[in-house]
Amino acid sequence: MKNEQLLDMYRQMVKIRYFEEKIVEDYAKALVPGLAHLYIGQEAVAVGVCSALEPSDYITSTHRGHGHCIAKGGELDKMMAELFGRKTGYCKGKGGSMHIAELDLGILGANGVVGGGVPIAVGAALSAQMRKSGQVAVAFLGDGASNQGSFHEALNMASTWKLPVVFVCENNLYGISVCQKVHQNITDISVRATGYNIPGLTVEGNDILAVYHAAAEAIARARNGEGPTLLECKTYRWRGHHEGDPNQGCTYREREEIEQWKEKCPLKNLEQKMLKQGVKEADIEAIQEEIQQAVLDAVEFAINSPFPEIEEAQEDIYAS
Amino acid sequence: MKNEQLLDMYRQMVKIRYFEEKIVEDYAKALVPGLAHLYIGQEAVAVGVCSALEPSDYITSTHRGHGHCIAKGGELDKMMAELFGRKTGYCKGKGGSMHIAELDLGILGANGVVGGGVPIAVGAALSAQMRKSGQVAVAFLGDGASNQGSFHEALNMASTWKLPVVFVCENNLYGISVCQKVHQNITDISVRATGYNIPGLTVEGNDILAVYHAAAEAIARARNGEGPTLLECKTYRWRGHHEGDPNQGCTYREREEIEQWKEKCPLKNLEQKMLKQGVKEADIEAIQEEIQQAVLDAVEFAINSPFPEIEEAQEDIYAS
Amino acid sequence: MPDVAEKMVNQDAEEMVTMTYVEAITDAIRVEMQRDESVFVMGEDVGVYGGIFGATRGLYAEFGAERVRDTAISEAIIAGAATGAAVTGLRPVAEIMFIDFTTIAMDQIVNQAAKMRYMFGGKAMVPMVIRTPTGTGRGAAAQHSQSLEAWHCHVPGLKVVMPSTPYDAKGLLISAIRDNNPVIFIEHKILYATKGEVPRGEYTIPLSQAEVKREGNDVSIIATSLMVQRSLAAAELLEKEGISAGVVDPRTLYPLDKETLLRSVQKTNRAIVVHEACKTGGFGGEVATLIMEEAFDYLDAPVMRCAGLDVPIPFSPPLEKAVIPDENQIVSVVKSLF
Amino acid sequence: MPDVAEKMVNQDAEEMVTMTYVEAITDAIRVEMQRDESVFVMGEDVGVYGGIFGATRGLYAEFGAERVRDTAISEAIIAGAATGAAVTGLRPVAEIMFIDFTTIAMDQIVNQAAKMRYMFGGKAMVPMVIRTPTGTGRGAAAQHSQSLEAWHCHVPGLKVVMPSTPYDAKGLLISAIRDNNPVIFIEHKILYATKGEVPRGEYTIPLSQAEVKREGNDVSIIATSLMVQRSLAAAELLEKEGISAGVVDPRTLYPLDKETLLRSVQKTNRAIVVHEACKTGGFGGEVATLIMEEAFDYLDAPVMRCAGLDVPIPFSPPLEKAVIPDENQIVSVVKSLF
Ligand SMILES: Cc1ncc(C[n+]2csc(CCOP(=O)(O)OP(=O)(O)O)c2C)c(N)n1
Ligand SMILES: Cc1ncc(C[n+]2csc(CCOP(=O)(O)OP(=O)(O)O)c2C)c(N)n1
Ligand SMILES: [Mg+2]
Ligand SMILES: [Mg+2]
Repeated sequence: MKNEQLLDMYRQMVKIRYFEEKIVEDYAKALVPGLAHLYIGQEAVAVGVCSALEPSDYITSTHRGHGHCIAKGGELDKMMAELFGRKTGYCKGKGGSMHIAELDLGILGANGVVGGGVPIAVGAALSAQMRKSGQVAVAFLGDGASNQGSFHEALNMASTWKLPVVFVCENNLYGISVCQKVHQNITDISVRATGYNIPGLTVEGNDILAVYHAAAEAIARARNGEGPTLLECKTYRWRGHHEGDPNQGCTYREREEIEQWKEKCPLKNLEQKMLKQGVKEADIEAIQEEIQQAVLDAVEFAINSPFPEIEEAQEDIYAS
Repeated sequence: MKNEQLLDMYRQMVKIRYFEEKIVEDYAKALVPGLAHLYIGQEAVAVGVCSALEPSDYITSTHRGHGHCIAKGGELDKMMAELFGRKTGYCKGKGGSMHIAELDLGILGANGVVGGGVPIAVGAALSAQMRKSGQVAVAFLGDGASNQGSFHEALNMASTWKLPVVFVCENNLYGISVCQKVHQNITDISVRATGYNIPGLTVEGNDILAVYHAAAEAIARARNGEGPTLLECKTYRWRGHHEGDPNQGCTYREREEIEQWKEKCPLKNLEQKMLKQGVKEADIEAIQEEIQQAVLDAVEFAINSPFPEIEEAQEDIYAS
Repeated sequence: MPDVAEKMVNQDAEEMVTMTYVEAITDAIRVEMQRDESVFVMGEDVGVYGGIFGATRGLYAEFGAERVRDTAISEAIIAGAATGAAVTGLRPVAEIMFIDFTTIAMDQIVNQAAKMRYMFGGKAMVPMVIRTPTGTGRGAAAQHSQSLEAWHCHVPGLKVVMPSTPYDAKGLLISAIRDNNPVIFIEHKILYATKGEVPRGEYTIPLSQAEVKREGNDVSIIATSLMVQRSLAAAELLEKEGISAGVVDPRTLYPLDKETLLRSVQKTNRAIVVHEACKTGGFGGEVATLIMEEAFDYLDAPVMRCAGLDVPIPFSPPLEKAVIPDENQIVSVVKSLF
Repeated sequence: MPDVAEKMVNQDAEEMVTMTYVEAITDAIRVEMQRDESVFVMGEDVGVYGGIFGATRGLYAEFGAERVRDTAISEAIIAGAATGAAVTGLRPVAEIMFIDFTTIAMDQIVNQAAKMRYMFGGKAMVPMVIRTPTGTGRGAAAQHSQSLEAWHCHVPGLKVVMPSTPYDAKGLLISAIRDNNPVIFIEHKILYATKGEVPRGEYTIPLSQAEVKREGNDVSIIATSLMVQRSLAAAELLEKEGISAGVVDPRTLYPLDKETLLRSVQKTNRAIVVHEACKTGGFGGEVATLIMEEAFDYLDAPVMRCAGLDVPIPFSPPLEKAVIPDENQIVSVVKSLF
């Protein structure tokens, strides 16, 4: 892959990382109301997958959706404003962290319901197929979500109708406090593809190139009319389940485990690859500085934006 | 297997067959209100499985439940009375064909919801495990039901907790009018076991001995604490989806297909095996005559039973 | 019958034909599928079989498997895929075979489809219809006979329609399909076979517009679905006893046309609400309270409910019949107001 | 606080301790698990984590993984397995993490658990509790903040409980666990942290028994859950303006203790109903209609509702706050009756 492309992917990962790190701070300062489920540690999945998508393709996201939205083109200003509950946010402050959406970017919504977005991605893929638009849909979901009935029904429909959809399961080993072996009796979630006669594969989710290549192949298959794929990416969340989960979730997992996974940092992983390939350190640092500033600007934008007017609570319920 | 045992199984199959054939008549005479989904053609599954169960074991059944209930020990009189909506029926006439239940026989209910009984069987298995009672639960379900989210969630929980439950999927190739390849992109539903890391196997569902042996093994495993099994039995329903489905369902399937499956009649199959093994034809005929009479008696019983009193509509809602 | 000409949008529609309620439904879908290629049908057995109650009969032959899609038995994905298709430009008309099974799809209907537009700050449109049969009368027992419209009427973002005649069924369904919001379209199993005059071709009946099915001076009977027919029969009986009963059919239960209801009550000063669903927690409490809140001073008697008993639906025919209102019960509740 | 001694079933219980609403809930479960080994807990993150709101904190340590079971994220099987376990002799106390996700489990709750006894002709007992948090106040937006109790109150076979104080929470939850029917036990997120005096050890508060939380002569405020607290605050404000407002908490919404409500209204001749759920289709319509049906002649004014707006719950704090009733809104609805 060309340096340019790698740097682009890197930029996206840094955007997510810095954005989320800022949320850690701002959440602690009570600037971000509600729930914030951070994506730190999983950046390679969102960026690897979304880098293989066209702008017109669709994604459905999860409660842990900031990364997906940024990777699909979401602007930091509007994201931040939404998290702050401001009128200038992607959803005018009505949705918040768990409902960020931008149809023009193909983002069909983060989702507060675990497993809730998966059927919607299938519907979007059906729509693409029927409209012959050539679009592909990606459903992001967690290991926990892979136990929901909706996941099963979605894979069954997608397979039966050969829909252009890729199910990207981010196996970060926990659903809140419940570790994988307590919630399911399998190690590789990709084995579930067998039940629908579709390709299933597992990749190292912290290696963005592994994710990218696997996703690109699955997306190409989908676009070619060859149907869905279940792509599992093994990864880990560094923070607690949400900000407010005590000690980054150390009530139910070992600090050592977290440290081990931090060694596999997806950003460092790509940095090393880029340096090996001859990317200049200065270019990497320039991106870091650029994004650092962009995040500060986003906070500035959010903080200076007004809250919605009370009357707006009663708008936007029905389309005319 | 001993002749005696074979004849017992045969008796159960004949009970189901004759019972259902009588319903065909009585439904046409408008004696049976509501819906009647007949089991004719699938008898080897219910009887094969239930013959391997203890009386204290549990089953959950489906909308097509007469066969399961009879095989688990249901009495023809009370079954018939229930179908006729009479007070003497298993549910005092309040349940009808789709809700026959008898807790003392371990029958946790036929079920009007496709996939609805499967979680209940898992709960009964959990209860057996926690109470250390040694009981096993069997969930009967159709090929159509294997696409419900509840099926997925049930298998996942059963596998994770190693529950003593056997999922018996009667693949009769159709869910109402929708043939298997239109509703799922697999041929053997037993492949779905892979997704939960449990044994899955497919047997010839019209061969009662094949069903019995596979079921017995799965039940033994369950009883030994080795967890659940998904057992698929390939079979076919001879009648329409329900009485009232025109031409035995020939709007969506070929008459030829039906005839081919009739060749594989599960009763004939066992008759031949018994004759080969030296069972006397007279013993077989005696059973047929006995059951013929029993069915007539059941109708007599039902017809002479009163309908429930209007006031009973408001009873039995809450336990005190 | 209302003034038909007023609602015509198409010349064809001026010709009236007799059809059943279920045929009217099929006809509405056909008209819309012909007119708009983004409209498609999905559900269990909606294809070759034409739907378990025949509501999609003939559509598969006319439009093919691509636009008349048999699904697996998976109600959650039916609703969820419809939502995803709707928000990306199509107009799904999904069937859930019995309203009892919308229980399986409630997350997708309530948490996703109904709220998407709002949660997204007004950006999404979710033009989808979920058609589903309701009610008793077929001996189908507790899991196939419920009336659950009250739930759907408690979900901002949804629209809830319950037609009582073939004419209304067609005109309302066309409107529902053209509406840019998720609509739960609730059809009554017993009404399917009822006949009436229906315009050929396209015509629409606006959603959220109630209709006075019968004028009356002494009491307003506000009734839905099958109960409209029973209330009309009750009104005939009352007439003989010297009570002039009006019958008002909200047709769209949510959002509700309060004005038409209130106008009627302001004229008659007495009202009852009739529905098949269990009385407690049903639509009747909503309507009765609305009338009290907004027309208390007009009321000469409490607004009473005549509704299904608070029981699961029993199988046995005499019980099944006994648990929902008939003409005589309606008559006697009306008389209790005088 | 009612006469505690009257309700004691255990000597321990005479000693009062201060605890929060969530601690009272945990305590109720603990007491029952100690007393009856057929009681067990299941749900998402109920084990080591102690529940997302801490309602099962400490139970895993005390009773182990066998009786405090972390499940997968699969609400349908949580409810379904609870049903199967209950009908075969256990007493599951299942947690659904937010009431919004009961939407996923409605088939099992409504079509199976609630109807089983009836469909089986009175043979089954389904002693299970589904505990679930309700309401707004945490900025959790449209899919984590709903109030859906009205749905459950429309399902014969279910019981629906909504405690408003730590004392009630513990006594009602013990009753719910001992009840032989499926009970939906709805806890308010904002109440979790509120404190009150609670007896140590066992005691029960009968289901289907309302309580007058404050006596009043001029108006009855019938309120549920968090709104009880707000109504009490409103009553204080009204007092200053010379209006004596009684506050009645049904505690069990279904089956409802009509008598206590009616007795209050017969004394005050005026009533309002206050709840957090959307007004349309909510529990308020049911209560208001009941009062009208059974006490019309006592009413000097219509029974009015003060309820959540008919909107999905918005995220932004000022909007979230604006869409549900506060003291001042309650005061102004009360005043509108005079
Ligand atoms: C239907 C539903 N059940 C429960 C929850 C509460 N909840 C939010 S996130 C979560 C864990 C999800 O785990 P996973 O799918 O692995 O995603 P991760 O948080 O690990 O990214 C749970 C249980 C929910 N939001 N929706
Ligand atoms: C949840 C639900 N959806 C739809 C139906 C309507 N229905 C009744 S039986 C049936 C087909 C079931 O197919 P399968 O599971 O293969 O069982 P079979 O009828 O072949 O025995 C359908 C769709 C139902 N009863 N429940
Ligand atoms: Mg996870
Ligand atoms: Mg089948």
